[in-house]
Amino acid sequence: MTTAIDERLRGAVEAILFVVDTPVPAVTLAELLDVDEVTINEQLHALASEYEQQHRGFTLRPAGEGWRLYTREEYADHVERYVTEGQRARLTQAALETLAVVAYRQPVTRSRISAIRGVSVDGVIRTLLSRGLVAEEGSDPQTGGGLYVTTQLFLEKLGLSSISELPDLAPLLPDVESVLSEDANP
Amino acid sequence: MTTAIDERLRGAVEAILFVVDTPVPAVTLAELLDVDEVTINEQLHALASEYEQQHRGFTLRPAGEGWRLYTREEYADHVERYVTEGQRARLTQAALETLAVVAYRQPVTRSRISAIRGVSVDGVIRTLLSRGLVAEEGSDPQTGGGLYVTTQLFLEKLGLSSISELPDLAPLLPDVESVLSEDANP
Amino acid sequence: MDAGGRATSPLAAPPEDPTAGTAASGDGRFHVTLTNFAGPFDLLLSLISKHKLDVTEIALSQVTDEFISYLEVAGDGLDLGQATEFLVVAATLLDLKAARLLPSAEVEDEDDLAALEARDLLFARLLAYRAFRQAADFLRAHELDQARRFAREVSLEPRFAQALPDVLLGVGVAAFAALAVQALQPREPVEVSTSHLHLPRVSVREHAGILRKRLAGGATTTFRALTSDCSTTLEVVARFLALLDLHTRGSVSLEQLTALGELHVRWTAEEHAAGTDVGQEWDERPDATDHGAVRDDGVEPRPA
Repeated sequence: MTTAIDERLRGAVEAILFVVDTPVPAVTLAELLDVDEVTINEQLHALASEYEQQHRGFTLRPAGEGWRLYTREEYADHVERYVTEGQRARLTQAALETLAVVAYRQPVTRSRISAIRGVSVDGVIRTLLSRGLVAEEGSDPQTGGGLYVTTQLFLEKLGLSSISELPDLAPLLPDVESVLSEDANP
Repeated sequence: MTTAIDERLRGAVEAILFVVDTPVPAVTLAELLDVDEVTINEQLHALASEYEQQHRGFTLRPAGEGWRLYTREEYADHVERYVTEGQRARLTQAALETLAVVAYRQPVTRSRISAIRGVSVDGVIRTLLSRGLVAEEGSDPQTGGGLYVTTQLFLEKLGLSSISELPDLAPLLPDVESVLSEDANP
Repeated sequence: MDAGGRATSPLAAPPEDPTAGTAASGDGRFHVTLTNFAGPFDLLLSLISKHKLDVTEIALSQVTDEFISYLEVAGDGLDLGQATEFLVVAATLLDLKAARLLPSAEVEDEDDLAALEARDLLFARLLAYRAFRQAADFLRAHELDQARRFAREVSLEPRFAQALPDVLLGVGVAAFAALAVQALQPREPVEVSTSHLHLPRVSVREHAGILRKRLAGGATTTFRALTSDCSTTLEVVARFLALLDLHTRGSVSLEQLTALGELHVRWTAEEHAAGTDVGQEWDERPDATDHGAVRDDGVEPRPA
């Protein structure tokens, strides 16, 4: 590749790749950054070989229909050690509460959970997904947002055989339903 | 820092920072990679300035008690499209002012915050708790009231690495402290 | 509202043209221009607190005049926060000034001393409050800064996700249900409640109509009688404003024999002379009805 790396363009491509965990098609980047696809492809290849030369901790590879950043193979052992040793086996309070919302309101969208919890739940949902306690199942016909449900593993962890065995909350949550549904339609 | 960047160590540090979604303390990296903390700190600083020099799309910053990778500010407009909604709910002025009182007076009781703010802060404290920006830690030996402190997340959200980075309040508060502390023990 | 008035103090100087140097300077904040001080209101407060400026030497009436003309310039762009802050600060300053101007002999009274201390304390609180507001500005700036940086937050690559240790919930079914109750409990809004501001809307025009009906016969009556059916103070006020309006139009004559005595009202106009727009200027503009700050339908839908 003889193309000089355009620093600003390179930075923008890098920043976008950095926050997504699905492959990003070159054409998407081209549209977003308002340059032609050929230029973007040059940038992507240049970036990939730059990471090789600098022997960075991550690599840029084509994946599926786009490009995605991965940890470099040779550091996988360290990462794995971090993941197995460093991560907490126990769920945080925030994760547990979010799990409780999913359990009692399933199937439920992320934005609905967020509204109930009063905070962004992206990170927590990601944890619950990666821990296999919740799963995405279908999408909300109105908003198109993914719907989350609890999994078999969740039931096992609580020692239940079905969701219907969860204690009834109605007596403990007087009139909450009406308030919450109002809340959903501001 | 005169230390040459150790390529393998640098790569490993980079790879670990790359997969985690919380700030990583230097000591954790040191243990995991079996090197001393001084070396790790040198690597982290070297890495951070390398990203600056190369003007990469991401930066390495101290956040709370650890280090974390972020996208570079100047690419925020491009990145924003990829980051899911709900992430950036602004804090209200009341919440920020209450947060300021907790930050500067921690550990502090709710009634003390209330006295300084001149209004009841129950609702605001509840919000700050649910957002994980403040936490209850112990209780006041005299009144038995819960004591509030700011959290790691608070530091992260504000891009601070320690409470000591808050500006000095003294020039804004001439001679007030003595009066107020008398007030606190009527 | 100037409680000073000592001839030797600079506050005796004639007020400057209220429009000159007043009000919004470049930053849109309220600035004051006095004979012995010019600058932001905040600074004035700081100087007084550091004893660099004697509160008794501040012409509060001038500060107030300036604020009023500042409000006029600001018009609809008025920042409610600033207005509120001004009121609180001005009231405290006035209180403080009144206390400082007390002849010293009277201060020997223990109670007066206590009162003085209480005022100083109030002032100290005010400063503390202001200091934390400024600290909040710092937090806001950093929050905004940090909002331009996005932390890397992506799911684990599958190979690492599989390596995760088995997760522990750490709670039983009952504790889990308790958590659900906690999580699903409706949250109260954080905003300062304005429910105490929800006064019923009262129309001066409507009350002018009522007055016209009762008075048009030509009989003489009293204000007391005219308001005997009012159930709230606000209605009495509206009726009084309507009466004043009718008076300026020459529709009624008002007579009060002694100060604070009975107010006698007599209809003096031709039977149909009074226009229909009496009281209109007191009421909201018709097109502003939906945006009025005072509403009786509850701005915030919140549980009592």
